[in-house]
Parts: sequence; structure tokens; C-alpha cells
Amino acid sequence: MEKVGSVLVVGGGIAGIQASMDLADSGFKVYLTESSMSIGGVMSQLDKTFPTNDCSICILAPKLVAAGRHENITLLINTTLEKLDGNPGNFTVELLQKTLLLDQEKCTGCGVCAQECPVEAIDFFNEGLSNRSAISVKFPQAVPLVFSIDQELCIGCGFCKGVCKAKAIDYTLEDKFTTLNVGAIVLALGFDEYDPSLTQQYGYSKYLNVVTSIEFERILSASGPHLGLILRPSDGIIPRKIAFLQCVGSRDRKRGVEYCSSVCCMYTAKEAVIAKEHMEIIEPTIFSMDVRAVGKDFDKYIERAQDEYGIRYIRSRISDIKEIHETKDLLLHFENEEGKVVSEIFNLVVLAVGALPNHSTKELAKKLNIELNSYDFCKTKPFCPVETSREGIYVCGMISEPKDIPETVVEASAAAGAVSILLSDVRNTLITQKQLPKEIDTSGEPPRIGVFICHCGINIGGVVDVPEVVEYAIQLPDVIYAERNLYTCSADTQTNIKEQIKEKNLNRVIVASCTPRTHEPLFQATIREAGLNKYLFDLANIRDQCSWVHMHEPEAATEKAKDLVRMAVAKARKLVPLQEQQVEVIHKGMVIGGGVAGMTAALNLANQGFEVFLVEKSENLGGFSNNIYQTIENYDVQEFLKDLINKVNGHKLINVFLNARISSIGGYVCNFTTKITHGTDKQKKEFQHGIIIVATGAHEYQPKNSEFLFGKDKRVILQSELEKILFTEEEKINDLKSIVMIQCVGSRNEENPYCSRMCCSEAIKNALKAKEINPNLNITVLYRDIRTYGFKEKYYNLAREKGIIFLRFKDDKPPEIKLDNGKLGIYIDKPDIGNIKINADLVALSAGIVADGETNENLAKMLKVPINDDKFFLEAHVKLRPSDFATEGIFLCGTARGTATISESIAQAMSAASRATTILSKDILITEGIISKVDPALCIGCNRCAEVCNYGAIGVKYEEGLMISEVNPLLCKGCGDCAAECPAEAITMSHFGRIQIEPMITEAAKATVSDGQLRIVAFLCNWCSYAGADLAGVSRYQYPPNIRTIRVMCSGGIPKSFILQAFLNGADGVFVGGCHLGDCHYIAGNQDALRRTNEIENVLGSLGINPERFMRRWISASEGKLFAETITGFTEKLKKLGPIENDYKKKEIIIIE
Amino acid sequence: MVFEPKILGFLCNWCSYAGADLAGVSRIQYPTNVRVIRVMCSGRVDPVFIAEAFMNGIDGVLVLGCHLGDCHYINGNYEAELKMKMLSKTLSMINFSDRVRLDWVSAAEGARFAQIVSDFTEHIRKLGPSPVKNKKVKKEIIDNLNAVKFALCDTRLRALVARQRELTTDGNVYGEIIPTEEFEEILDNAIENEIIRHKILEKIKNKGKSVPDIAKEIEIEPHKVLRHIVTLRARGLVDVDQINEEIPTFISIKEV
Amino acid sequence: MIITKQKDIEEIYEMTKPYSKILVAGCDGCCQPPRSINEAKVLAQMLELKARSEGRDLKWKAITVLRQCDDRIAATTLRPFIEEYDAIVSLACGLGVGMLNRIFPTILTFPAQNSMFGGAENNGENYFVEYCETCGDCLLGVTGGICPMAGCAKNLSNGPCGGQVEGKCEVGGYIHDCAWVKIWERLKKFNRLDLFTIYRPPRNYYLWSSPRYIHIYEPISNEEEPKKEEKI
Amino acid sequence: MVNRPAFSNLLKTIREGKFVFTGELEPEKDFDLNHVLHSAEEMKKTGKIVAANVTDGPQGDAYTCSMVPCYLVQEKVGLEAIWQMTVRDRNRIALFGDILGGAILGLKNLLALTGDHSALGDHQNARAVYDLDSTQLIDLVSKMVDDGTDLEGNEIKGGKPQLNVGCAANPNSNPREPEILKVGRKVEVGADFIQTQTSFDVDDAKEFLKELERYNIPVLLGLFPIKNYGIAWYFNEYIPGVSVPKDFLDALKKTKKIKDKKEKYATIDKINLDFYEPFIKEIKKTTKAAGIHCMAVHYERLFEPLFKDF
Repeated sequence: MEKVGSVLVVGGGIAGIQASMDLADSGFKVYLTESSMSIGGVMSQLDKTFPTNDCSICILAPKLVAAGRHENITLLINTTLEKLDGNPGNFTVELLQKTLLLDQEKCTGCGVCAQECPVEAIDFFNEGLSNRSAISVKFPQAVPLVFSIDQELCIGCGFCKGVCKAKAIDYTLEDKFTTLNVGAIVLALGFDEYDPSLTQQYGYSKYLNVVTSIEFERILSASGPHLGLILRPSDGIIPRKIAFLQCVGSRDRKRGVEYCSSVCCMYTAKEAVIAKEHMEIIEPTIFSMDVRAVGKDFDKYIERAQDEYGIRYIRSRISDIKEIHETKDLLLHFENEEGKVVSEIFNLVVLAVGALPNHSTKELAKKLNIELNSYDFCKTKPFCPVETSREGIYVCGMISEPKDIPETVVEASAAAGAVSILLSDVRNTLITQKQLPKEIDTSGEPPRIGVFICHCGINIGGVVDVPEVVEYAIQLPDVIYAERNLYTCSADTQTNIKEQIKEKNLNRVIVASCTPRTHEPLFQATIREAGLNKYLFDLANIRDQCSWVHMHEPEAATEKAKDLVRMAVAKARKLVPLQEQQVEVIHKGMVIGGGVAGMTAALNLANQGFEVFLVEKSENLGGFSNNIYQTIENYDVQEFLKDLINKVNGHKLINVFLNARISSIGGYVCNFTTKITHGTDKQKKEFQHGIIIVATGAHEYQPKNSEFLFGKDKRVILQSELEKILFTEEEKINDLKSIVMIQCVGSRNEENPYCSRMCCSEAIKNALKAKEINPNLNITVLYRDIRTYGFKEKYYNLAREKGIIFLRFKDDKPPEIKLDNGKLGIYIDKPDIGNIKINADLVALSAGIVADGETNENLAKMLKVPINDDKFFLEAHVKLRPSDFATEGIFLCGTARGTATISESIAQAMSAASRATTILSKDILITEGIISKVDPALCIGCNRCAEVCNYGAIGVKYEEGLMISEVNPLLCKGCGDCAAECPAEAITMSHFGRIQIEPMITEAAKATVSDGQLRIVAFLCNWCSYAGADLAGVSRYQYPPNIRTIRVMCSGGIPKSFILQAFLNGADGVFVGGCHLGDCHYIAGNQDALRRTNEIENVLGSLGINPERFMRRWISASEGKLFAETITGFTEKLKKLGPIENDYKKKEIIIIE
Repeated sequence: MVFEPKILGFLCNWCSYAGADLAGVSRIQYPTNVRVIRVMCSGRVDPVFIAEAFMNGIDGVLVLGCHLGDCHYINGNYEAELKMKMLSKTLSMINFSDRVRLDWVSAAEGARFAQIVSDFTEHIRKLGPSPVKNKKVKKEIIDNLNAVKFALCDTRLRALVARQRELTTDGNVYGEIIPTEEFEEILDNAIENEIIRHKILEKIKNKGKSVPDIAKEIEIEPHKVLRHIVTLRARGLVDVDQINEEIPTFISIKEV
Repeated sequence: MIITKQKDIEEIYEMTKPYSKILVAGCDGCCQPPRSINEAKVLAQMLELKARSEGRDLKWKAITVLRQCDDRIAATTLRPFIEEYDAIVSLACGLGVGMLNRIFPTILTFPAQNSMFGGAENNGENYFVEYCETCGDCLLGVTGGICPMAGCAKNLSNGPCGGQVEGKCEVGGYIHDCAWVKIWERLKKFNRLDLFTIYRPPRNYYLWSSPRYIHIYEPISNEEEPKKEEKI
Repeated sequence: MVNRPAFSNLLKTIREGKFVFTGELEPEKDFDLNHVLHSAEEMKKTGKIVAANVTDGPQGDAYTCSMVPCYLVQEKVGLEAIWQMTVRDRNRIALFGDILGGAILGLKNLLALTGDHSALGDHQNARAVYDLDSTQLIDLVSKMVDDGTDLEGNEIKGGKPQLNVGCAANPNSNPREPEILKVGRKVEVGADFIQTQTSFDVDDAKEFLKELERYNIPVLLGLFPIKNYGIAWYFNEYIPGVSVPKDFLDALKKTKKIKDKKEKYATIDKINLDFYEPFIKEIKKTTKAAGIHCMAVHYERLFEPLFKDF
């Protein structure tokens, strides 16, 4: 039976989305089904994410929009998988799509129906803390942005149909069964939270002020029920003292589940930090056992939480909670450091609830007959973490084991990689390549602009007098056609626009409707289908940033709409067609590093038919895992390694180069040229390839200057040496009486302030093996925190059952080893007992993982990629792009990125390979059209542009003797920072350049606000502050109508001359909005904005302009309310100052003969 | 001096008004306390009229329509029945009950009309003057009546009542008939919520108050008040006034 | 390259106050810190704003010159605009301002910059640093490449003086390195302390006094002795 | 090492092998030099002080010049003066002129100093000259005294000036080697004697003197008896590279509490004596130092008890 080139992804959380994107970009048709009303999963409910404190929706929304718009992904919401048969490569699946009682195509998401619906119900997105109506959307940034009727709630009154102008509501729509023929299935169902009401212990649902961590997440969120105010449920007061209880339901065989849910330690620390950040008076206290901060920079996060935010960690488990009746506060009893039982009153208790398997996993497993493990999670094996018991069906994310978002994203890409291998020969068979007509050559023609102004039902029409704006638009110079439509984004208007373009042969199109962030691509695609270059288009946002936010001032809103249209027309006159860059892709890859990660990545690529050059520094493959014999789940590592090495050596598409040194790496994504010397005789070799995967690994920490007498006394060895003995020379163990293991050697200290993640499970594995060989051997493990996260907790319990003693030592008082008359004595100061001595025949030091600093540094310079201060490589985004580098075409996996176990390294390797496939699977790589260009005649070779570019995309190539700066179109991300910095104005930023923006500023400043109202020109960066302004619209926060917004890609792209020109053209105030420092989409564009705006602020006073007339604020995409308040405040301040003319003295005439 | 109650009467043009005329023609005497407003149908009587009447000191309201079945507009009186039931529920929530009476008088029942008027006048006289008149309680009653009035103006209650008859008798858009108790339950729940919300709005009209203070003033548990504050903020009717120490105060930001 | 620092806007404005049409000329010369057309435009915009706040209108044109310190280049670039404007504000170093004043006698050119020193760009620490004082008789050969004229506050040829402590110079509060200690360290590293211990006789400061000029083609210059008889 | 005859009494005494003492006089912005002369008399009275330095614009401040007080001290008090000259304020033409003038007036000793930079003094905007540096000044003096010419070789008419020239050296300088090598240059161009900056650490001073022995030039070690705690604290705080020993500092601190003036002076003198007597004894005994340059400015009363048994 021949294979089908399409994939079914079940579950629309971050795992499903990432897997779908990777597969769609690798040439497969994807059907993404989601049981709820919108993709986004639990991550869309989070306020912020650790360890970067990024606002969750800021980093998730772009991915949702991209997935929603991807031509190879079909979103099926409210859909579940019912039946499956067929075999790998050719399955037939039956899907049940429950009816939304509403036509998904027609609904424009305008939201009027929700306002009219008389029914009120619990809003589960806000965890029941607020209400919604029977017809609702899951959350404001939902994708697809469609409403749906909840049938149990709906009383069928018919009001919504009455008000729906798009005629989308149809009560007669039935549930639909669809059958699909797909090649593979990826399950990404996510998880359910443990319901603490199952046990009376915590008084959840009995006491009002006991909430779960996900409820607290909604309380924290700026778009949550309390709009960012942290209020406790019983009386709406800010809880001064909050207690966070860890391991609720996890690590608790009696009341919950045995395993550890891996993520609660970190998200609790984050919630405590964010709560403290929101409101100074809050004092968070966290009751935990071990703090399992295992990921990259997690330990630093916990330390910062304690030192900088003063969060108190108390190491004890809470037995029960009593509620004080009158105040509804909660009394907690616990054992403090000295072992005394004390009680303390808290105003709010947050339960860090564990992760249970998704409720539908069990039932689905039956349908697909795939095996589950003892905890009802999907059964997987450490060496193939994404495969299920049935071939062709893969899993990723929380469905197989509780894990954190970066690991989920890695597994999602890994699953995509696995599918890619299975279906690689039917790649690109089912994907749709739109046939586009030839582009009309509009160069040289005078601008002929068409303006399409939208009513958006009553959203715009209800406030802005749309006909008046149309009349105004038609008489603007160069505008030859203007019309208004009910819904410009509806399908029929698209066809109408195409007709108008042909009929009136328009060469510029302006649409005045909602936010460009979601709808610009839609209109650009439409005008492209009419043969017009897609960059000859601009969108004036007269809904989210005009009608929705000036509801009570219709005339001012209409006035503003006219200005926004006039500004867009001014920009349109100067728009030029842009060609997207195309470059051939060399279908070969280079993998640096021949450890387990490197080999797995190379094998994955080769199995998809891409030739691979595997470059290994030492003389044999295997790397760090050579000295590991068995995983904690006792799978044989050496055997797996041998088999892997044979496969790699045997594979005809993999060229292995041993003891190789890279002399140079030139070129850029899709065609790198690398020169290496390899082999004992240093032969030279040069080859071309399209992508690079860095898997240089790391090595074991070597204790220095006889730490713990290592190197002095041969009875003190490393865990890896003990493992070698246990698995090769068993008999040595028999004559030993006592072994002592010391954890965190060389980790979590000044030099390596991170957790090496795998040493706890290594120690326990060795201890169990030793006990097995010699049962009456007594083993003591001295630890700071036992970090057996996930299912490894089982072995920690097993170890204790087998009588292995675990003694904790305080971070600042490590154990000491002394030789007293030949015997090894280990002294440890137990906080509650005082210091005790243990004598040992053998001491095993759990040495951590240390980055290969020297190799990483040289490689980092060659690849122009960053490394962090622990010398590990720094990935593009810690949460959502863990396997990519910021520079295009270079990927990362294994312990080169950070500490990881073998199965995590394998997943990362497959993920890196899959990410690489998204490029290798294409013949030509098309890049964004909006990039910057250098005019060689004007460039004075000062190289300031290279200093501000974070992607190494521009700069003077001194090494090639050139004195002129050049842009590499493939690396340029289009932020415009270099154009703003260029002293010779030699760099033009296409589409957002000076010639486009300067006319907009003139129009914005000279707004026709007749009644002497103030005029504020605002520059907002597309990714954060503009998105914040949109959210203010979506949440209907009103603010004064005086600002005229100009959208720029990055606040770093705003040169000083724009701000001064705004003042010169008559603006009474200028506002610059950007992302919070550290959140910038282009890594550090806002740093340059900060520098330039500071210069302006300092000089304004001496120019006779009151500095209060200029304001710069960092506003994130979730701070709609903050945006509205900031603009209102700014306008009030300007009202006091009056028009800018007040700053000008009366006219003084100076005559010069 | 004997208390002479002021009573307002809404008489539907086709039946009760004609009945009243008949009483006149046949010189049947009845107390003078009633002031009559002619409306085309008893269904026309908007509960807000009655709330406003009470705010202006009226002691009792009489709504008379045609007997069920012979309404000139077929089911006007059925609608009236439902509206008056809802009105009395809202009034009883602010313990201002038992001052409204709905009854049917056909064009031929002059005597019945007079009888109803005199019974109702006696009933009100026994009940005593409307609490709006006694100084001590006036402010509080006016606030409550205001809350009721705004609740009744709110789209939500009007929508539910407007569709009640249709949904519980003919069937909804899906063709199912919703059993009356089930609908009643939804309606009661909606009434209770809307009244409380408007009470809250009244209390924080010009001065910001904290949730516990509001709870004390309108005797509702604080956590319920908080839920209402959340809904009112989502509707854009309430916003944070200021935060002193750990107590945020909320204030209503828009005329309803 | 010559390192310049922009004058305060008030000072520039005072200079250009009497004029209502100004030509603002940037310079692409030594290009660090670059003062090309963008800086010229920004300065002009600032002057116009300030003029407007003082109740005057100001017309301006921003233009840039490849090298203002070359008379032929400067003249050919700016000549077309000279008639239309009352004054020129030059963003070049002193050399540029001097040159424009010479080649355009009929119009005054005002400096917008303070020329500080001949500087090198130390990107490591984000500083422009002074490695040479153009003293006309280079010592770098005997001081291991560290110039005592530029590095020592007292320009000593036989340093260090008694005021250095732990290699830091007392002038400026012990933050700058003492050039002579650095010279000693460097020569010691190459064990060339013989260069350190020789005595250097008094220097010929005539070479360092201005005005100085060197013929573009023949090696005649004024650095020897001032020939009383012949005049170049 | 140039074999210049000892013109000054200071050098004669040194060459006789006596252990000499020199004092320090600091004319400030004085039109009336009496206090300088008075101090000079005190020094003369001790009979141990052979000559006294007169400062030239110390710390870069604009004080009375050094030449005139030197002449007055020699003429009026009869105490030989050591004329300090910095290269900060005068270029080579002025230096030549002044040296000649001084020699004519009969000044015998000249101490060639670089001089503190004008940026540290009370005229910070002044233009520091530094046409010559201190070594080149010694070279100029050598040319004048030995060859009888100026820097350019033009002959001085009417005989050669008779001056001995000394230079300074800083025992506290760290790193030390450049300081030693620098002294080598100065000896090479003709320095006759060395006076060092103040030292508070006897072992360090001994080591420094040991290293200077290679140039076999007489060295007077500088000492700075401290009159009150204020000066000690200032020294410790503001003159880097110099640190007053802890116990010495604390002892002085205690004296602050003593109310009665006489008793206070006595205790301070005792502290200084306890510190410096053994110090000088040690230097005299164990090193080849030619003497001590005692900078007890305005603290003359200490000379007598300090030098009584040397």
C-alpha cells in the first residue's frame, strides 16, 4: 500500500502547534484537531513563563497566528478522534466535529453576539473565576477567532442570530463526521491538573482562599478576571502573605500519584516572583521538599527569587490547613528548620497541583490500541522517546511524561522528525502550491490608490461615520477609488477587491479596518492574487485603535479615522514593490560532534535522504555516553551505543570524520562551505552544506585541588568510575561494607551555578545496582536536593525501600572527608541533629556536567552564535525555539545546549534534525521581503550598522578588503535598527523606510483636529506596544482620541530625526512605545531605542520644548490596560501644557542687512 | 388623620378600561384613591414604570388587563403576567413586596372593577404608607428602588422575560420547549444577580469602596460581591478607584 | 582620526542666531564618531525647533561632504549652495571649519564640534583613546610603542615622576595608567630595559609648535630650524 | 659618576663621612618670610642640621619662589640652603637664567625636581611647561657647572657657577624597579646626592637604600615627624602609596583627647621620638645612608630632642 503525505496531529497545545508547523514546513499536509474552541492549550492560560518571565501570550500569539494561516495546516476545532484503522503510512481516521452552531468561515470574531446573550456561565478559561455568555470565544487572542455556542447553556432565545450581521449563526448545524486518509498520527493531548478536592487535606473547594496554581495563574494575569490585580477569592483583598504548597497530588502515593510532575517547583517560584513584582507588599512563602530546578538557568532563577525578591523557602510538607472563620485566613502547621512544629497564618494558599494524564488518553489508547504505562501515560522508551507501541503513531509533550515547555517543544519537533523519516518518500505530494498570476509591473506609474473602509458589523460603523470617511478618502490626492464594506475581511469582499484592482487598474491598496498584525497577510495575499506586488498595501487600524477605544466620542473617532486613512494614503504613495529573496538549498547537512546527540541527528537526516558530514573532535564516536552502562530504567546503554555507531558508520549517506578540526566555516544558511582537517595525518577536506547542527556535547566535572581528597586517596572515585566497576567488575563490591555518595560535586556552586540534572538519577541507579550485588552493603547518599523529576521518582522511593539512607546537608556546609588512621571519615553537619561522622570504604562523588568552554568559544566565534556565561551555547528562545540558534540555518542539541539525560539528548537531536529538515526539505528558501538595503555610493564605511545588528546580517567586510557595508538578505530580519543608526543615511529599510514614514509623520502631526484638540504622534513597535494597543481595543479600554499611531517593526528602527520632525510638523506630544528590555523580538533593538530617546529627552529642554512633551514607555502585548492608562495620563499632562505653541515665545523679528 | 393611600392604575384600553367606564355608567361607587392611566394592553406596562412610580411615593399599583384568552392582542396579558411575576420577585428582594396587584377585568365587569379597586385600597391602607415617605429609611429605599429600576432596564432581564413565554410554550430555536421551572430558575438567578449588581453600582456611584465594605452594606458575602465586581469590570462599568495598603477600592465609572 | 564632541545646542544656536538661512554640512571624513548627513539633519532640526521656540523661522539644508579638509572636494560640493544661504554650520573637526572659512571668504562657517584629540577607537572598552600627540619626533621606537607625550600628563622623556602609585598617575586621581610604568612593564617583557635606562636629551619642541605645514610632494617642511632667510 | 668637587658645605660634610641631617622649610604665599627664617634659626640651633631645603611650589600651589628664601637663610641665618627647583614652571631658557642667578647669589645646593602637576594645585587651568624633565635639568646644571656652557654649548662668561645638584627618589614607589633605574639615569648625568621622599617603614627603607648602593651616591633618607593626628590622617588618607603605621596612627589619635596643651605636645613629641629615634639609629647603623632629611615643617621643637644623641 503506498504512503500518504499527510499527518493528523491530535491536540492543539504548544506541542501540537510546534509539531504541525515543523511538518507543514517540511512538505506534509497537516490536519490539526483540537477538542476545545481554540488552539493554544494550557500555555494560553499562563500569565508569564519561567525562566525569562516572558509574557506567555506575547510569545505564543505569533505562533498561533502562523499556525492558523499556514496553507498546509487545516485547523479542526471542537473535534475528537473517534476511530482509526489502516497501517503505518496509510491510516484512515474518523473524526467527530461537534457543531459550533455557527459557520466558521463566515464568523469574523466581532463579538457583538456575546454582548447580547442573556445567559451567564462559568468561564473555564479563567478557571471559573469569571463568567462568560453561552456564545463566546475561548480567549481574546484565540485562533481561529470564531465564536461558538455551548449547547448545554444556550436557552435558544435566538438573540445572537438577530444581531449577527455576518449571518454566521445557524442553529440547525449538526455534528459532522469526517474521515481522513493520513500517513501518520502525532498525539499531543497535554495533561489535566490534579483535583485537590479529592482529599479533604487541603480544604480545597471548602475554604474559599485555597486556590490551585492554574487558578492563581489567572488571578495574576493582566487579561485575567481581576485584570492584573492580585485579589483573594474570599473578600477581594490583596493577600499580604501567600503560602505556596508544593507536591499537591505528586509524590504522594496515598492521595495522588507516585511520580513527580517536574514543573511545579519552577512555576511556583515564577508565580511567587511575579506576585511580588506586581505588588510590593506581598510576601510569598514556599513550602517544598526538594526544589527541583533542573533546567538551564533555573537554579539562578531560584536564587534570584530568594535574594532579590525575598521569597522564603521552608523545607517541610504541610499536614493540614484550618480556616479561621471570621477572616477566612488559613492556619498552617509545619516543621521548621530546627524541627519544631510551628503554625503561621496566611491570607491565601496556592496548591501546586501535579499533572495527571489527559482524561481522554485512556479512552483514546483503547481506540488506537497503544500501550499506556502504569500511570496511564503513554508508554515510551528512553532511546525512542516519541514512539508509541504502535508504529506510525507518535507522541510528544505531557501525554508521555510530565515535562516543561522547552522539552515539550523539543519532543514536538522530534515527533515531526520521526514522521518525516516514515513519510520522507511522499514528501511534498499533498501540499498546495498556490498558482499566482504574473506580477504587474507598476514601476514608473503614478500612484493610483484604492481605499476600502470596513464597518466590521457595528464594531467600526457603530462609532465611526464610515460614509463620511469614504467621502473624505475619495477626495485625497492620488486616491481614485474608495468604497465601504460591511466586512472587508469576508470572502466576497476579497473577490470584490480583486475586481476593483483589475477594473480601475489600481497600483496601491489601502484597507481601513482592524489590526494589521492578524489581517495584513490576508489582504496582502488577496492583492497578490490580483497580480499586485503584496507590499503595495497598507492597513489603517480604525477598529482596535480607534472605534473600540473612543466609543463615547464618535465625532473625534471619525476625525481620527480620517487622519489614519490620510496617513496610510501618504505612505501608500511612497510604497515600492519588493521581491522576496530566493536562494537554492544544498540538501546536505553538517553535524559537529559525534556523541549520542550528534549521531542521532545525523542518522535522522540521513534516513530522510540528506547527505550528512559528521565531524568528531576525538578519535571515536560515542562521546560522553561511552562511560554510561545503563539508564535508571535499566536499559542497556552500551548495546544501544554500539548499535547506533554501527548504523552511523554503515549508513552510505553519512561521511564520518574523526579527530577532525574545523579550520573555517563560511557562507550562510542554505550554502555553507566548511574546511576541516581530519584523521591522524591531518588531511584537508572541504564541503558545501545547507545547515549545521551543533552537538559538541560536554564533559564530566573533574574535581580540582583534591576536593574531597579526590586524587589523594584512591578510595574516592567518581560516579562514572563506580558505574564501570558495578557493571564490569562486580566482585569488587562484595568485600565493601559501606559506600557514601556525595551529590552536587562541581554543580550549583560559584563556578557552575546550575544543576547537572542527571547526577541524582545516576547516583540512585548505582546505589540500587550495588544493593543488588551486595545486599548487606550500607549506602548513604549525602544530598542538597534529590532531583529525580518525572517518573524517576519511582526509583527514589525504591532506593529508600531498599534501605539506602539519604542525608541532607545545607548548601553552605558541604560534607568534609578526613583520614583518621587510614579510614575515610565523612563529617556532615545535619541542621537538626548536629554534626555526625560516617566512615566509608568507598566514596563516590556525583560530578556534574561542565561545558567544553574552549571548543564552544572557538566554534561560537566561527558561527557568530552566542554562548552564555556558563559557556553553554545560547539558543534562539529558551522556551519556544530551544533547538534553533538566532542565526538562521544553525541548530543545536545535546549537552552543548545544557545539561541533559541521554533520552533528553536523543529527543533534542531528533528535534534539531527536524528543524533542519524544514530548510533541507525545500529546493529554494524564500525570505521576508522587508529587509534593509545599502546604497554603496553613500556608505562611508563607518561600520556603525554592524554594531547595532544582532543577527550579523550587515557590516563592512574588512577581511575581504571591501570598505562598503553590505546586507546578507537571508539573515536580515527587517528590524530597521541599522537604517536608524546609519550616519550617512545610506541604508534604506524597505516598506518602513524614511521615504515611507516621513510623509506619515507630516500627516499625523497636521491632523485636522479642528477644535484645538492636542495632537500626539505615537511610534509603536509591532510586536509588543502595538499589540498592547490592540489588546486595549479588544478589552474596550477607552482612552483620549488625540494620538495618531505609526507602526514600526522595532522601536530600535526609529531614528532621532523622526521624533524631531514630528515636533517640527506641529505635534504637541510624541510617544515612543517598545517592548520591555529583554523581550525585544529582535533581541536588543529596544536598547538602541533607549539610547536615542534618552538623547532626545536630554536635549528637548535646551531647545525650548518642555521635555514632558516626549514620553517613552515599554509596554508588552498583554498590557492593554497599562497602554490605555499611559496614553490617558500622557494626554492629561499635555492638556495642562497646552499646544506646543505655548512653548514658543512671540515672534521676534531680527533683521540682517 | 386616616392614611389615604395614593394608588396608580394601569388599565388596558379594550377590557379593564371599558369595565371601569361601565362602573361609571352604572354609577357604582368606589374609592377615589386610584389615578388611572390607559394603556393599549396590559402587556404594555413596563415594570420600570412601576418602579419609578414607587420612587415618586405611590403607595400601590394596580394593573388590570383582559381575561386570559380574550386579550385583543392575543397574548398581551400572558406577557403582562410574566412581567408582573418578575417585578414582584425583584421588589420582594428589596423587601418592598405586596404593593402591586395584577388582575383581569372584562369590559362587562363594572362591579368587579369597583370591587377590585376598593379591596386593593383597603389592602394598601392596612399595609400603610410606602416606606419611601418615612425619612429614616428613605435614602436606603430610594437606593434599592434605583437598583431595581436599573436592573429592570438592563438588557439581560428584559431579554429573558421577553422570550420567556415563547420558549416555555412554543419552543426555542432548537424546537425544544423549556420546562417553566427550569426557565424560572434561570430567570430567578439572573434577577438575583442583576439586582445585587445594581445595588453594588448604587453603593459605589460616587465614592470608591472596598469589597468587604460593600458586602457589609448590602449584606452579601464578600466572595459573592467579588464575583459581581469581576463581571461589572468585564462590562466596563466599574474600575479600581485606588489601592491603599492591601485594600483596593472600586468605583462605578459610567452612567448605566 | 580626529575625535570631536558636539557643542551644546545653546552655544551653536547663539552662534547662528543672527542668520535665517543656514547650510548644515556634515563630513564623511575620518568617520568616527561619524558626523554625516543624518547628524547634520538632526542638528538642523534642533536649531529650527529652538529658533521656532524663540519666535524665529529658520530655513536650512543638510548636506554632507566627502572630506571637508580637502579644499577641492569641499569647494566643488558646497559651491552651488553658497549664494542661497547666510551662514554654514560645519560638523567637521577644526580642519574642516578652517578650510571652509578659507575657501568661502564671503560666508562665515561656524563649528558645531569641539575637536578633542587624534583618537583611536578602542571597541573593547567603548572608548576613543589618545595614542599620539603629533609631536613631530616619534619616541615610540624606544618606549615599546607607548607614547609618553600622549600617555604622561607631564610629557616626560625620562619618566616616571614621583607621583605614580601602583602604575597609576596622580593627575586625574589615580585612574589613568602611568605611561612610564607601562613602558617599563612592556620593555621588561621583551627584556629591552636597555632602552628604558638610556638618557634622552631635551626634545626639540619647535617641531610641536604651530603653524606647521608640509609640502604635499617635496619633503620640505618647517620641522628643522626656522630658516631666517628663505621663506617658503 | 662625575667627580665634581664638593662646593657646598653639605657635600663636604657628607664626603667627610659624617652622618648629616637636613631640614625642610616651606614658604607659602608669604610676603613676610619671618616664620621661615625663624624655623631656619631653630635648625641652626641644633647644630646637627647641615642644610635646609626650601620648597618650590609644592603640590603645584603658587607659593613664594625658592631662590630668595634660600639666599636669606644663607645670609641672615647662616644655614646652608638646598635650593629646590621644579621643571614645571620654567622652560630651559628661564631655568638657565635662574640657576646662574642663584649661583651668583652663592647658593651651593640645587635639588632638581619634576614638580607636582599644575592640575593638582590651586591654579588648575595653568599651562604646565615641563620643557625639560628633572633628569634633563641635572644635565643642564652639569653642563653649566662642569663645562661652563648652556645646553646648546654657548660658553658662560666670567667663570663657572659652583653648585652641587641632587635629585629625589621615592622609596614608596611601587613597582620599585623603574624608580631605581630612573635614579641611575640621574646619576649618569651628574647628580651629586639624593634626598628621598618620606618613609615610615624602616625595613622597606633599608631595602631601598640597599638597592641605591649600586650608584654609590650619598642618599639622605626622608622622614616626616608628625605634629598632630590631623596630618597623620591626611597622609594616610590622601597620599597614596604612603601608609602611616597603625600603632603610630592610633597613638596620635589618643592624643586628640588630651586637653592640656603642654601635656598634649609632650606626648606627641614622645610618640615621635619613640618612633623615629630607633628608626634613625637603625638606618645609621645598618645602611650606607649619608644622613636623614627631616621634613619636620613647623615642628622645629622636635629637632633638639631627636638629634641629641647622633
